[in-house]
Amino acid sequence: MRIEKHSNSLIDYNQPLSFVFNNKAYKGFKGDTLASALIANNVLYYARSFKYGRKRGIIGAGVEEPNALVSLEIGGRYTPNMKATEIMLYDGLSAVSSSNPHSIDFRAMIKPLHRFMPAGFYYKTFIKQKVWSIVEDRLRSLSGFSKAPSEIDEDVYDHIFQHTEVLVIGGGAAGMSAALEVLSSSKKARVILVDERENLGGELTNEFTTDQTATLWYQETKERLLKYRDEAGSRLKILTSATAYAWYDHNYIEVLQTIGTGQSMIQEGVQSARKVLHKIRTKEVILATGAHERPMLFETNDLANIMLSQSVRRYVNEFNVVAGKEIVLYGNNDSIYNTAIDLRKHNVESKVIDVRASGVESDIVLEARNLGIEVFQGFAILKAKGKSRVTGIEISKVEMQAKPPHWKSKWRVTGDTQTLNCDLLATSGGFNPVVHLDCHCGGKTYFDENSQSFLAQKDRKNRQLCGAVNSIGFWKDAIADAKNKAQLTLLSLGEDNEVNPQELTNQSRNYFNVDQFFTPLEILNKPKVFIDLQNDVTTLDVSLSIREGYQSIEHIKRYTAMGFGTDQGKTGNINGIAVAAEFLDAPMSEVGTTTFRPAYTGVDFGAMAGRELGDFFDPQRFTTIHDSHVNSGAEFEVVGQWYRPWYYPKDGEDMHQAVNRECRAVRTSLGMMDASTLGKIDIQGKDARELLSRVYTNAWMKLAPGSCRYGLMCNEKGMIIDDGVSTCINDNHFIMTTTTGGAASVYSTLEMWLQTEWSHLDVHLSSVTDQFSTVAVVGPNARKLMKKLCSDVDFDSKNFKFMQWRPGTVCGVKARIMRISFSGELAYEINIEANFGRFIWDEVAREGKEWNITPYGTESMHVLRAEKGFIIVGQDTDGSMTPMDVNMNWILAKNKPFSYIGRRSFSISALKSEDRLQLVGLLTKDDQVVLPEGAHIINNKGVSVGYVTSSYYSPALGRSIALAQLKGGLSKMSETVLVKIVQEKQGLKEIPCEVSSSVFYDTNGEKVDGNE
Amino acid sequence: MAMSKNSSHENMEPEFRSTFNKLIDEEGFLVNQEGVSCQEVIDQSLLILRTSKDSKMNIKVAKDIFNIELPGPLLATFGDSDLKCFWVSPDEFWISLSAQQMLEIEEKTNKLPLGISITNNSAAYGTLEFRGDKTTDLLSRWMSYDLEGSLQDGKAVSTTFGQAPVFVYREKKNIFMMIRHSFSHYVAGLLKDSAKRI
Amino acid sequence: MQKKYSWYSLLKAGLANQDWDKAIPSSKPKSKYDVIIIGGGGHGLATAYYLAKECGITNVAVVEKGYIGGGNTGRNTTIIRSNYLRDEASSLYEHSMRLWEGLSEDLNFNVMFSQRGVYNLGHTLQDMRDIERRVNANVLNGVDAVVVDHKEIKEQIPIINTSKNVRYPIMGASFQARAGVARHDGVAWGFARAASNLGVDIIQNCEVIDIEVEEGRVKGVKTTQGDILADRVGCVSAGHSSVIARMAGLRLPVESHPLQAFVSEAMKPILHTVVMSNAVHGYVSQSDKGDLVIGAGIDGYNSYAQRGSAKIVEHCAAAILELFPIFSRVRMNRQWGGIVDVCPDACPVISPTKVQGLYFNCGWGTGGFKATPGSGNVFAHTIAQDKQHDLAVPFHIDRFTTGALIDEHGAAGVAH
Amino acid sequence: MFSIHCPYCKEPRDQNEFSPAGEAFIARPENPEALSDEEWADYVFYRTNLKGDHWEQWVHTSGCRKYFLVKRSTINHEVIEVATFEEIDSENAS
Ligand SMILES: Cc1cc2nc3c(=O)[nH]c(=O)nc-3n(C[C@H](O)[C@H](O)[C@H](O)COP(=O)(O)OP(=O)(O)OC[C@H]3O[C@@H](n4cnc5c(N)ncnc54)[C@H](O)[C@@H]3O)c2cc1C
Ligand SMILES: NC(=O)c1ccc[n+]([C@@H]2O[C@H](COP(=O)([O-])OP(=O)(O)OC[C@H]3O[C@@H](n4cnc5c(N)ncnc54)[C@H](O)[C@@H]3O)[C@@H](O)[C@H]2O)c1
Ligand SMILES: Cc1cc2nc3c(=O)[nH]c(=O)nc-3n(C[C@H](O)[C@H](O)[C@H](O)COP(=O)(O)O)c2cc1C
Ligand SMILES: [Zn+2]
Repeated sequence: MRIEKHSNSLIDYNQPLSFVFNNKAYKGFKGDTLASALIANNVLYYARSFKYGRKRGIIGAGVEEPNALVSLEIGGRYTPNMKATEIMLYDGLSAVSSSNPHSIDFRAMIKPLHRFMPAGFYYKTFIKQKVWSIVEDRLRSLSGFSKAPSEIDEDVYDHIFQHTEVLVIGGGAAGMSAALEVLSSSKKARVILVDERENLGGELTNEFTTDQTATLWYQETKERLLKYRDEAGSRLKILTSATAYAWYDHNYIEVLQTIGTGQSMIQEGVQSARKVLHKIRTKEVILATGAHERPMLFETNDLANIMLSQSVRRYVNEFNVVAGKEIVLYGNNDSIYNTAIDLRKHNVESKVIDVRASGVESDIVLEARNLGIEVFQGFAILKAKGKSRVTGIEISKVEMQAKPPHWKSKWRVTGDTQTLNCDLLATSGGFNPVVHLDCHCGGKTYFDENSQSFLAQKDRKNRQLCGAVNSIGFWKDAIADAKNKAQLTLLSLGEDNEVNPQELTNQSRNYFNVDQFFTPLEILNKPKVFIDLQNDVTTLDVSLSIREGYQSIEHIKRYTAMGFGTDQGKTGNINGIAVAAEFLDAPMSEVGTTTFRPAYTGVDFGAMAGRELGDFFDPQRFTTIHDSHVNSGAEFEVVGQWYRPWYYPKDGEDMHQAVNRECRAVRTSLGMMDASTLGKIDIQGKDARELLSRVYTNAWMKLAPGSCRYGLMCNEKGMIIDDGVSTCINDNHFIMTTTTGGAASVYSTLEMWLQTEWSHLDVHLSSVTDQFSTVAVVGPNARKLMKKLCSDVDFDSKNFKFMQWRPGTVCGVKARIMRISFSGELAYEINIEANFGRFIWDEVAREGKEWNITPYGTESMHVLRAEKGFIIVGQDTDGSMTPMDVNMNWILAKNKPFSYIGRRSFSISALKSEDRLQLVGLLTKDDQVVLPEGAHIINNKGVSVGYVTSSYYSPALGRSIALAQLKGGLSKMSETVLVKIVQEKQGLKEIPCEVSSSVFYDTNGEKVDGNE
Repeated sequence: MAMSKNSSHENMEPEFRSTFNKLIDEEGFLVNQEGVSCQEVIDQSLLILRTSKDSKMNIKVAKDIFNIELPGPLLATFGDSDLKCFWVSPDEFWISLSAQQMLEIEEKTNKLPLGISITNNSAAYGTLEFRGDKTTDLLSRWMSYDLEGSLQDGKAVSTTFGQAPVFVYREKKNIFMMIRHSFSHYVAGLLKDSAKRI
Repeated sequence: MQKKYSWYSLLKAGLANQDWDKAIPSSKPKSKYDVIIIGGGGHGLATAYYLAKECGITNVAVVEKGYIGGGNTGRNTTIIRSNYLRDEASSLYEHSMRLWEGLSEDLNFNVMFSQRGVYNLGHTLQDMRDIERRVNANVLNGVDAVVVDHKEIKEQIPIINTSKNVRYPIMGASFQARAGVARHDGVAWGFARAASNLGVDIIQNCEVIDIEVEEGRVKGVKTTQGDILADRVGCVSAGHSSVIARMAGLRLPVESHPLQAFVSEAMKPILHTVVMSNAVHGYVSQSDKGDLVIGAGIDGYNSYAQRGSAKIVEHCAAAILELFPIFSRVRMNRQWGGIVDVCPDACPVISPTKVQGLYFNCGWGTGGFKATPGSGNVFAHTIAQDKQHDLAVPFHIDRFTTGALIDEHGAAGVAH
Repeated sequence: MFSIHCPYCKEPRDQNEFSPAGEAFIARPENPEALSDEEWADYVFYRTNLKGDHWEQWVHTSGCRKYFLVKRSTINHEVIEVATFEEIDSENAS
């Protein structure tokens, strides 16, 4: 319910908001979280637990909340598994529990069976595979929280790179103070201050109720920070609602900022990002992440309205709400008194039960007593009473038998139990500094006896800790600590600022000064003492795990699922460690923590992906002629990142028909192709030839200027990795072409050799792939067209031979014309500066009409080259084929002085084997049957001896052709082999074929000169 | 640029298409809004100058051909008219110049001493100019480079924009970015998309 | 003998609060064993189990530097399939698959092997050619596999995006119905429990710091818990294989790289099968608990840090959203890394070495979980007979010298 | 994402501008034909794969495109030293 309004609260009563939860309408205010608004409306139950289906209420006020999971909104804004405590209320919000506490739950119905379902239950049951395969799906439907989304996200997410000298994580008293100190002591250092909450201040607002100076300090500090933020040339960025969730190597930290939770981000046609992921590189980190409170253990400690003490305090102070009337505070440190005092100041009564021995009359105890708060010292709660919500407690006197430094506490319950009534119980078992981030990237923790918690490693490079994360409880100390750390930070940045460390007061109101973990076996051995509320892990599960031999804390985690949930054990894990220590009879320091990993709190996949989705998932690279292909209705094939025309269907043609038409055009008259995507590397220097002969298998020393040559490139393993034609411009200048997909890797491999091994060679490489557009003019009539387009080149075949190039002017544009052919026909490739690519393409198309020039795509190109038996690296080879395997011994230079890349491997035994897969042609006996690519060739035992790499219908030959890798294939010419079709509806099918040469068309190469 | 007349195309002016040709609006803008604008710079040619180990010769070549001094790491030097020289790597410099200047020096680039080479890459890149105080806000969505802290006036770096390689430099307050032709569509897409949320 | 797991024993335990035997008894090392296995991951534990069960060698110690199953076994995305391309590999993985199918019963421990099928998606024409080739090879090798087109995929997985208008449209897939996932920790525990039941000592928190070699023969190991003697030592230490090899003066053809995975928060069942894609670099399944278990690619640099870089997981999240756009508002709950030992041909080394009595089982890289029982089985026989098990022969380390590589990049392509 | 100081560009850049290029100091044999198959395999396939301070090659792919050397801990990823090939050569010479 709401309590009386007070000035500390962040609630704006002038802005009422309506919302719906579990199908009921409620009212809240701006400044509420969904949790606080529901508490104001006396909502008790939020969810059911994972394993036993127990009804659960809220326990926390922030990201540590394990219970109150809800599904927010519907449709394209539906979001599963949100914590009610992390959702800032907005008008029209609508949410339902992830697992409805009010519906009938199978898990809760089998309550009598729960005792037979200890940790590890499933490992011991359904052991027969057949049974398991039936049972598993049934069991699956019982698990999980929210339903998965079913619609596409309406929102978008941005990524932003940020750079700073100092990143302050946590904007509580410590973080604010640290940021301010850096800014005021340095003239250069940039600062980014992030906090996951909507407002700066962290837990400091809690102090406002009792400490006027806290209020003043906060207001003044905030103003000064805002001034820094807003000034010209600002060095400060403040990101609120922004969680640092992962710390990666070299001080790279990712921060997820929430702009909108579930409300529409589309306003007036403008869509802002729902979340922004800040990718922050910082020189120094100041960690001021505060601490999380941890609950006390007792029987049925999971009933609704059993909360954390600090959360109850925060609800009162920040949100003006409280979840009960008869309140009991229970714990082992001063935090419970603070809560009681704050409640009292807001006219809410409560009682305090402190396990610590009576007779300790510290200031705060006296203050509480003076305010009329009833205090039980040396008492413990054994059990919470109530069916689903707490209605009372059983308490008893307790004594500690041994004190620190002895690590084992040996608590004993003494005296009789008595019962107290209550409708809200708030506990505090001490505080865990939020060291999570510090451990993501190698930071270690150590166990601190004083605070009974794991603290961050003392010294780490370029990182300081301050405030509560540094186990400092009193706010003024946190501020002083932060200033000191800010100065050390500047020192580490190399700024010569003065360092005047301020003394800390070590005030007694220190929540970190706690007694031993309260883990008497009398309580731990009871059923239903919950450690991990979300996964229903109890003390007995931990005990069983240990008895069965799963004793490392990591095994306990995995055997019981402790800390596996959406809260990642922020409140519960420490109790699990304490309980394990008790059962293992080992100190907590030895038990240790499980590994802290990102994400500190959950990160939407959408936010991780940012805008790198759809068209932006991977660059789409287009040639300068692309628009024309689109206009011609081309279908595209993606090769590497490039979009290449695949075929150009006309008037309802399918691919087959289009390809037949395109191929026929090339073979009988004229075709044109956009070959711009091939990689092109400009190679200059007196050793350019030397480089080529080192990386290609064939000879290059004698290639004359004006000529081109095909080359095959291998890796050191002797396997083919690329091929292409290189052109000799002059003795010191070559242009290499590579395959489209191989361009980048060939370029970097060449650079690698040149820089790491052959730095004495005088060679320079530059990528000129984008510099040139290439239009291939292909077909018997190619020369005729070229003559029409270009008058300053002699195209006579005696003067401009196959595998030569000429400079010329095509349609007024300077060009390099290469006479090379991948189809066996007469062909010219016109290379022009890319800015004229489209122009030349259009001109070629226009002037070629006379010969019915036909644009063709990669599919036809593949057919044409297959007819000629030319390989496609990556299709006919797969990284395990040598030049010998593809019957290209002719391309291996015998007498090169330098042992070219890959050559040595040719002589190792397996590469010389006769039985290797070798590239051959296959001709089906039925010449109209086209073999499926990927089908295997079998021997008479039905065993695979090879497979089909390329297969097409050849319009020129009027039959099908195929290339295949066949074991020992080169010595099997004319033999008959069987290709097996395995996936045929009407049963298996075998296709007889004849092994042939891989050259099917124009075997003597007569076509290459075309028509005169 | 590379044009000469050809008999059968006597009256035809070859059509030059800039890199961002189809992506910019009529005024040449890719982005034009409050706080940030982005415009294509046309008529910029690009030569890649690769140098030898003999630094004296390198200095001389730069002086003789371009009348410019070679810059140190990550810097640019500025020569006559609009000619600029960028450091790209210890043995690589990019020279940005106008088409007119290009014609003027063409002769000289044909006879280079051994160990030095020049490659024309004018058509491979397009240049965008960014103005306005929200420029870094826009660019930092796709660039991990510390534009604010490290890209001072006269500095030039090759880096990435999304997954595209780009070359950026700052001249006074404005940032210039050179983008490979084949990535222009991609880069323009990212810029236009992000600009919606600036 | 340990008490058998059954409904009866469970009932009894529940009623009588009677206790279970230790599934993983803690042991201190003896001074000498017949065989020492270095590495208490799934493969090491399986090796010990089969040594005891099938080779009659029970005087065996498994020495683990941390907790068993804490290496890659405990941090993998648990995809199990046998649809590998090359005959040598597919025989080995299929051998493993057969063992999986009876494993829970064999071990008397439910490892939750769940044959929910695996789709390997194809997005380019070349992907589809490779899929055809692989599926055909599988069928000829007696491994179940089919090629499915995008329509069938959509029918089976209605939430997948088969639109043509995406960067990498789904063109088809290979599907193996017997493939699936298993509970990774359970596999380590099940083997450990069964092995120790047969007399194997499982020694945790015991790091091997040196290997004793005398005149080319292995003598034993030095550990953080003292020296242990044995004439035969099997190294099954995955990401740390090179480190162990170095102790014996050897080098291996492997590199250690980070490989990452992450899980979402638990949701109601939505994805009933396993989907992998090389082209977009991601693979996903939904665990019985309800979280999406997602695997990413490797980082290109060497590392022993058990963590990788953000770019890899972010790209992977994007890849998953390309396939399943509806997961955009689902949140990543936890992300972690393992150290995988990658071989140049994407196939493992199961082999004797130049040091007599020293055997290596390594190089499983990004995909060895599926091989756990098979690998342990053939390695046990290899150690016991000092002669490679037939199925292990092609995986001799000498293949890097002879050139008889078994290139599985196509099938192993993306990490899994 | 690492931050790597490029010894040529002389400033730290984010990892996404670089590509790792394998273990350092694996020289290509002068005369491969003279090697035994074992020696050749050692060069092509075998690696030290050091756990500890590891010398490796990186290339500033989208920066200056230079290959250089990095000594980096493979245990905690800390970069201990970067150097150009010339620097290392001259160090070895002296
Ligand atoms: C993120 C990720 C996802 C994966 N996904 C899949 C998948 O979907 N499918 C699949 O089939 N495979 C997958 N793998 C690969 C698979 O996990 C491994 O191949 C497999 O688990 C290896 O098992 P192992 O027993 O050999 O190694 P591990 O489980 O790593 O065991 C090796 C053990 O050796 C110990 N050790 C190391 N050094 C020493 C020493 N000096 N002394 C003593 N002990 C030592 C280690 O502590 C470790 O426990 C994945 C891997 C990762 C990291
Ligand atoms: N948490 C407690 O209950 C607790 C315990 C001891 C002391 N105190 C009080 O804490 C104050 C000490 O100041 P302090 O600044 O050290 O702690 P603080 O708790 O006031 O502030 C820490 C801030 O960091 C934020 N934060 C934590 N992890 C984050 C992340 N990963 N990303 C972004 N933000 C994150 C928190 O939401 C919080 O706002 C004093 O007021 C003292 O009285 C509180
Ligand atoms: C298949 C699989 C599923 C997992 N599911 C979860 C999960 O639901 N919640 C969780 O916190 N961690 C989950 N983990 C991750 C583990 O918590 C842990 O991060 C991982 O085993 C690596 O260990 P480490 O982080 O301790 O180094 C899962 C791990 C695997 C391999
Ligand atoms: Zn550089």
